[in-house]
Amino acid sequence: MTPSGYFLEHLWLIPLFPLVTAALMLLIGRRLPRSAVSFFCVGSVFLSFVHAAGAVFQLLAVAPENRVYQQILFEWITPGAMPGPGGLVNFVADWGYLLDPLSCVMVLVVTGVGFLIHVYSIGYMGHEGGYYRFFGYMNLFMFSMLTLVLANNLLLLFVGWEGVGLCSYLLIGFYFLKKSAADAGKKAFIVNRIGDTGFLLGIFLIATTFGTVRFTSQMLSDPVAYAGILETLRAMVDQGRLAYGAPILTGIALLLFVGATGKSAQVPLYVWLPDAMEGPTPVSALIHAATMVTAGVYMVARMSAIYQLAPVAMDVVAIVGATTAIFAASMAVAQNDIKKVLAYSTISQLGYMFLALGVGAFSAGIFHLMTHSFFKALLFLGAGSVIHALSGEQDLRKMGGLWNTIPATSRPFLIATLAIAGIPPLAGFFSKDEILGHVFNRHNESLIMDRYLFLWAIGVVTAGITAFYMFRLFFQVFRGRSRVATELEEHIHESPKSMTVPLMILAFLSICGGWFALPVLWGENNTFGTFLEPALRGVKDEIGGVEVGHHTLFKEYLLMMASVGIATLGIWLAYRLYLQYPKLHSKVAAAWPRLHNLLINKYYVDEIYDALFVNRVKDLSTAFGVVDAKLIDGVGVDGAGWLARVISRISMWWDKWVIDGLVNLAGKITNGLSVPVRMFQTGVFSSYAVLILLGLAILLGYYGHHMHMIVRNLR
Amino acid sequence: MMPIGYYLFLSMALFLIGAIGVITRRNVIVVLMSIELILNAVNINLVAFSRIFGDVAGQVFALFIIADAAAEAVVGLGIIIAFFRNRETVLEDEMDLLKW
Amino acid sequence: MLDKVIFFFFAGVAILSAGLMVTRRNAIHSAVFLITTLLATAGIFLQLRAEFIFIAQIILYVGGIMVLFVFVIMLVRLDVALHQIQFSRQKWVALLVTLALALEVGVMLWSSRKVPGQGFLLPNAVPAGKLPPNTEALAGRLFDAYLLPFEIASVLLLVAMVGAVVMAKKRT
Amino acid sequence: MSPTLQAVLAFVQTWWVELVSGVVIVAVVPLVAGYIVLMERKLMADMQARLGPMRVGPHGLLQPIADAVKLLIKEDIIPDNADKVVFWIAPVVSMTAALTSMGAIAFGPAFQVARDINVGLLFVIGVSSLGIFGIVLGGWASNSHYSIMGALRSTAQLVSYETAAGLALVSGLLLAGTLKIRAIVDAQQHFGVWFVFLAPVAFFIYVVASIAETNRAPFDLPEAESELVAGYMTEYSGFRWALYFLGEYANMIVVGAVATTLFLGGWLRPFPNVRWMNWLDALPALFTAAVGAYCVYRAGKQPVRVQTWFMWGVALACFVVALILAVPLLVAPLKFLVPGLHGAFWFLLKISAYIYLFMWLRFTLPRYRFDQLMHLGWYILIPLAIVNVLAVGVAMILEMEYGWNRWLAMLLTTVITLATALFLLRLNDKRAAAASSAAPPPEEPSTEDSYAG
Amino acid sequence: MGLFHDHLLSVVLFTPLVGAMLLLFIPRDAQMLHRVVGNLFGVLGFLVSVPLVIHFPVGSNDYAFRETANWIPSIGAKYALGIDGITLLLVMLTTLLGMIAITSSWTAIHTRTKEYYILLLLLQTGMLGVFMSLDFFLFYVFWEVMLVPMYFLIGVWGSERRLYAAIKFFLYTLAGSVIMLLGILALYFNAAKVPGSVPTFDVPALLAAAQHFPDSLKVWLFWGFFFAFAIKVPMFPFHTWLPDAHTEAPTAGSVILAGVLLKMGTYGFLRFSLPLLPADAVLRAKIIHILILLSLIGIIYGAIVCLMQKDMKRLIAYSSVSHLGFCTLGIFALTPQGLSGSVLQQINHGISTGALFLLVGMLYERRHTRLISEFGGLATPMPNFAAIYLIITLSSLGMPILNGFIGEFTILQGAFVVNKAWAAWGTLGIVLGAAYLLWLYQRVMFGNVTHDVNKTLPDLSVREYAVLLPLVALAFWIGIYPKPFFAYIDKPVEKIVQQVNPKFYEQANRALPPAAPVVAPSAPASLEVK
Repeated sequence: MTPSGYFLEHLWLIPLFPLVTAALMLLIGRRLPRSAVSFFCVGSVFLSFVHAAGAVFQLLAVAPENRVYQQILFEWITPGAMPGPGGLVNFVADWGYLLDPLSCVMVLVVTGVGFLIHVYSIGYMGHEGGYYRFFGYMNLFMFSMLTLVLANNLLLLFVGWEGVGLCSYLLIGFYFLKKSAADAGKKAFIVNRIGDTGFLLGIFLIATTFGTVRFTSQMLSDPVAYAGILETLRAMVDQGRLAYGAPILTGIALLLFVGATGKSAQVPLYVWLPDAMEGPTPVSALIHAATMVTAGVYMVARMSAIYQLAPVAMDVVAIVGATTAIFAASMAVAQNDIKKVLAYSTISQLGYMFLALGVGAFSAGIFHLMTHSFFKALLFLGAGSVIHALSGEQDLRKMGGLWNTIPATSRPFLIATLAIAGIPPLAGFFSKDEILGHVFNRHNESLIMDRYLFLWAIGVVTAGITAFYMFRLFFQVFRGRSRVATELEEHIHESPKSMTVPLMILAFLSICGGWFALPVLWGENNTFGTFLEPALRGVKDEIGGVEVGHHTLFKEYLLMMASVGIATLGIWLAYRLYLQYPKLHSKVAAAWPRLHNLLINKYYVDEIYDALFVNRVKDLSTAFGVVDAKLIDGVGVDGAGWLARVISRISMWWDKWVIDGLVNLAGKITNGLSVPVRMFQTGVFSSYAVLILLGLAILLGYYGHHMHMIVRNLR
Repeated sequence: MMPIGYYLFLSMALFLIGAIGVITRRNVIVVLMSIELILNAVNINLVAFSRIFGDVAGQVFALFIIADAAAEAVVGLGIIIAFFRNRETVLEDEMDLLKW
Repeated sequence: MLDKVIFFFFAGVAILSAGLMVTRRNAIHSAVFLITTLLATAGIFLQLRAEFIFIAQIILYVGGIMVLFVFVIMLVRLDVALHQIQFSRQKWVALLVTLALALEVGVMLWSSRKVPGQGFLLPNAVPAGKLPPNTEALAGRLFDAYLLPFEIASVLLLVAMVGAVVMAKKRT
Repeated sequence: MSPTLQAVLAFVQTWWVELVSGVVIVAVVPLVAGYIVLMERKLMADMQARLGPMRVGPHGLLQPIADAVKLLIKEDIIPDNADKVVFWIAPVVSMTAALTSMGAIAFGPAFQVARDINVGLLFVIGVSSLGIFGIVLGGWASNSHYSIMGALRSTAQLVSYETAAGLALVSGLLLAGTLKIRAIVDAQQHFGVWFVFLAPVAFFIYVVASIAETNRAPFDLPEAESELVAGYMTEYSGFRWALYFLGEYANMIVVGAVATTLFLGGWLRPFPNVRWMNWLDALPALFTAAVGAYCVYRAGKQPVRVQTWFMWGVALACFVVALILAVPLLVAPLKFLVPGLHGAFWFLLKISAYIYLFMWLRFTLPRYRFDQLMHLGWYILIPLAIVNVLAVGVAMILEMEYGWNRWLAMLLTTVITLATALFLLRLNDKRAAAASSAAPPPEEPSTEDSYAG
Repeated sequence: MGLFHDHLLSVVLFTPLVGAMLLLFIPRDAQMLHRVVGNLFGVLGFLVSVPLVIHFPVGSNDYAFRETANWIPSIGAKYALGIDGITLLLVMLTTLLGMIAITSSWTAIHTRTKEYYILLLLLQTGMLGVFMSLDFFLFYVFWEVMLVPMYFLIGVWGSERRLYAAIKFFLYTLAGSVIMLLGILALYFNAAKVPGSVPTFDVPALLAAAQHFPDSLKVWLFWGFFFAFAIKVPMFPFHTWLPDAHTEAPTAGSVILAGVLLKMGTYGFLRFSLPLLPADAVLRAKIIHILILLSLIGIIYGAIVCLMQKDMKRLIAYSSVSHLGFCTLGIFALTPQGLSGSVLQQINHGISTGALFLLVGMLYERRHTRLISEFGGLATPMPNFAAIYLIITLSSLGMPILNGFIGEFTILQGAFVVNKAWAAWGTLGIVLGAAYLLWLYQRVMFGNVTHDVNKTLPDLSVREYAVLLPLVALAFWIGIYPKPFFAYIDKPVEKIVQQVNPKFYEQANRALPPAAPVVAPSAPASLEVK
């Protein structure tokens, strides 16, 4: 039985709703009242959500094996023939949508969280200028993101990929009057572009290797005509043309991962995300926490079949993920901007996800993606609410003691903080624990120390740091003595309902979101993993498959205790440093001034990048400009001119003395000869007439004897 | 019907008289008139032959010649007026701008 | 008979006044005699049954071109010219050349007459009474076979007109 | 009989009508011209509410003869510095040209000298235009500034307006499709309408141009007495002057005849094809008879007996003419004379009307300035005439190729041309306004300028 | 109708010329009339070209709408016109941009309007002639015809350094075209040497004849043509005329220059240079490598130089160097995708860069300066302008669902197939493209309004909308549904590749297992249920 139904057949409506309203906003939005803007934009996202949910339910109605729905709207890019795996193929990238378990998760997260954030934005942006523009961009983002997650081929995914990048650019630069905002937008776009080149090259490599960019040909009327990557890969593996660890697959996987590092802010391309906090807070929540930044994770998961065949790439993913996780977490410790802390936390959590992907625990990665989107969105929205309450103040050092002042914000915020710290039974605990468990399970127990153990250790340490800085944040904002500037103190107010209700819903999700995938040892089936399994299954189970299930109950508990313990340790440390002895943390900082400086300055990465790349490119630009002006124009063009002038001077000399001399000589000779001839040239025309007549007379005299012949021929 | 020789002789006479006028007279206007005379002599020939051959083509060309003569006279006289205005003379041996 | 009388009359007038035209000192007189010559030639055209050319000669040559000549002669006051030498220095050379030319042409004409069977009279000319109406015939030919030359001639006239205007215009 | 005599006789037998007509033209036209002058003076007097010449003959009817006698016996003055030959020849040229051109005019179907000349109308125009030489040569030969000025003006004027007149005629000729005088009139009979109604603009242009061509007021610049004494005729007196004078009036007759032939239906009576208007055939006889009767009526009122007799004589002559016109109508065997006689009557009547128009205009309109005259000719009449020719051509194509109604087509022509005329006039006004705003108009326009153009 | 149909190309070709002729007769001071007539014929020029699209036989292998008439029979020069899918697109681009360029000049030009419109129309005829002619002689004539009006447009209506720019432009291009003339003559005489051949300038015939030339000759011919086209494109070391010419030209001139004139070079490469590549594989590979190297240098170099520009037009001009580098990269990849992408990218570049120049021109009209530092924060007074500018910027930097992406993607894919490194270097251009264009956008549009003058700048007028919106619409069309455009290009490109790089198809065909589906290793049934 194949999936069908209204919602599936109208899958294309899901991205279309926001697109229509986005176009509406950007064309005539300025003339619409705010209420209409809110109605249209939030309504369209809601419609998308309803359609998405409907589609998911209709997909769930069929057997797990058949849970794929794919529709091709039209052929999009048809540039002609290219060599494919089996000869010449006509390369076609279509505009089509694919709904399988993986995209189900994504589409629900995107539309659901997106809807909540939209609702939140009504309140948050209520007093900002450019309301229509904000919602227009947001809806455009929704369209792009939905295109990304629903795309049935890599190229369309790339459309969404670039689209979300664009919207990110626009939304980061929403306060375009601020230079820092505009700069941050530009930085985000360009850094993303760097990743995109890798992605694009990966697409090329996929296209040339498989002759197609379509993910799968499942559920298409003619799977032969519409080849899919998955099927082709499987066929090629079957034929022995590609093997486990084939260099080309590694290449593809690495190139795609470059794209993922850009979009998902991994080392070394994470630098744009902290800056991106210049955008309005809902944007940070939606784009830079819940959805867009997870696109890289989604994409890697989507291409899991290839990654599973590329162990080197997997390792790279895992290592990069782990590095990012601890690196970003360490930077979060020293930040004083509430949003920056959250931004680094996001990077760190994304690192977690990649760690999961890198060890082959794709479903765990996606699971963490989902839970993270709940609690991180909640954190951002809560932070937004705090900022809103403090009339725009973002510095942690100027907050404190808000626990009871804004209860509707602070309670959910605590839940989210607990969730991200990994305290059971909140969502973060389950997802993080699953990841750590998978990492640990890859550990070859015959070795004392192998890379997986090391990665696991990093993960655990990161979990501790995470708990520490999150509670540092929490304590500094909500507990302790108020450090709020006095003139702001009296203006502190709870946010409107439109902002707090989404917080509560998200808090609920942060609590319960993890229960989809209760650990096996609790006697539960991993529902989430099972659901995703068909979509993430590799082409061959036996090769590169993830060895799951070697854990014992004991080990499982041990691991859990370890992670919970270290989280508790982090919380305790934060409590000590920031709540119990508020002066202590500065002493600690003073004790290690270098480390502190390093952390405060984010390891000087931006500066290093500036010095290494940005300024070099600028120098190069200046140099090339000089090359153009001096070398090509100066030496080449002007040189040619100069050469021409020199030659002309030489030839002038030659002309003057040699050629002209000869000419003059000839002229003088002619002049001399002309003296007798000149006699006839009187300048008086009658003398010429005489000559003409004379000539006539001579001619007639000469030919006269023919005259009778001429006359005879008169008839 | 007159034999054509008469016309040819007449034409020749007018032509030669015109030619004499062109080459001997000093007054440019008279020279121009002499040229007109020459053209006229040609016309006589054309019309006479046209009559002999019973073909109006000759007359067509005579007509063209008349038009041409008109054009020539107009331009010539224009030049003379311009010249007279500048030089106060119409004597052709004072018009030696051709010799440079 | 009548033809002959008419021809000789007009031919005589033409040659005589042509000679006078060339020799008169006064340009106006020359013009008058040229007019006479042209009118006489027009008579010859009429005698040749070329009525249209006849009237064209009168209207264009006499009524148009010659008026122009007279006009110009009057404009350029030639009182001074009257007292100058009217013939150029080369007149004897010129006469000699012309006479030589006349002699040659005469000899040729005369000699060609002596070719047996090739008199001056071409016997197959259409008698005067049976000629088609001259104007119509001419027009038919002009606007049919010679349309392009006709148009070119009109352009020529236009150019001449513009040229004359430009040249004779006072520079302001 | 000698062959020469025989030939002469044969010649006379063949060509007697032409000879007679020629003789009549040469003999009668001067007389007629004299009487035209008389008529002019009388009309002028009438319009100025006075009597005019009354002394010589009854109502001054013999005045022309007296004038002629006076001129003939007057002293013939030739200025000292004049070019005698040219001075002598110029008036003759003027007169000759006018009279010769009359040779091709058909005064009625019967009376014509150059009967089947192929280029009829062109001949008339061409030869009459030779009269200009008389003027210009006379002006030059007089060796007087006034004369030469007048001659130059006259030349410029004639050359300019000949173009307009010629183009106007072309419009009519397009309709007629022939140059032959008779054929033109026949064409109008065939059409059943005078061409003046089909091409009114052309007729108007021709009227204006012909006035200018005959050097008559309001275009009598060459002989404007206030400016140039008498123009080219300043130095002339006596008989030579008379010749000029005759030439001028003969020219009037010629242009009148041309206009009549081409535009006013020639010798056709009004409505020539309309049968119920046939009573008009009787009109000539009745008209002359009426004139005779009037003379009889006036005879009794003459103060002097001689004049009474004279009046009676005139009346008698009128009656004779009336009889001559009437008899062929009534007597069947003489019927063949009708077209000729009646045609001549109508033709002369129309010419008279035309000349009357000239006079009327002369008495009514003030004289033009020379640059205005040139302006009118070159900037308005010639463009208008060109447009008219084109429009008539288009109209004829519309009629012949597309079967349009002739009247409609011609109406279109007229409208187009009139629109053009309006446009030209507006343009003219604009230019004049621009000129006047740019620089104040010169008090006395230098005449030299106008010649050069 | 018959006449119109049979001579469709001539009609399209000479409609602007008729307009120019008509303008000749309009008095000098009737400026409004010049504008009206100029615009009328600009629009008419586009309208008469629309039937080309309607009647074009898509998928035909030969030239369509052919017209042939003897011109100079003694040397075999003919008046031969014809277009294929590639030229159809270029012709349509020309007529469209011609119309837009003329319309955009309504308020921009106040001096010598008559000559201005005459030259623009003449230029359009020249450009169309270059694209349409199927006769080398005619081609060369139009090639030169094109040069002169542009020279005057820059030299008369340009900005401060116009004379320098005009002369530079003229000399550069003339130098190239003279070498090309030598090439044409060499081609002509060498083809005429073949016994039994009739001397002809016919393009297909000569190029077919050239296939039998010895390689040494072909190399010479290739380089001969190369210079003309490389200068026109312009490829890397010959590009310095472009910034000057673009910067100094009036807006319409820049639009035409960027939109169409540069395409002459790429078109020339496609049509004339490729068939002249030598047959010997090693030699050919050498040449191709040089050209690809130059293209890549052009891409990166142009993009990097953009970063330091202070003048908006200059920046866009250098971006043209970069974009045209993509076009040449696609061409010399010698794969169907590379060529298709290159053609499409030419169209795209015409649209986006043309629109960019229009936008800058509109700013210039308002402020009479092009310095980036003179602007800033324009998004506040001119929101609509900023929005369209953004769309065009995005189209230029290759944002998907806008046109630039399709072209760049296809080109890079075509290059990738041949050599992965080429595409890798090419993608660097995309990154830099985003950098300089967004930086420009930021400096011009974002931030506070830094100059008080800019606070009151009027937003787009209706006419300016009318000028820009067709281009925006086209950008979206090509970005979202480029299939019709590919359909026009497919066949001609296939023809070219088969002629130039037959190995591409041979190889592929050999690799194809006989009578087997391209990809069907396992049964479909097993694919569905797993």
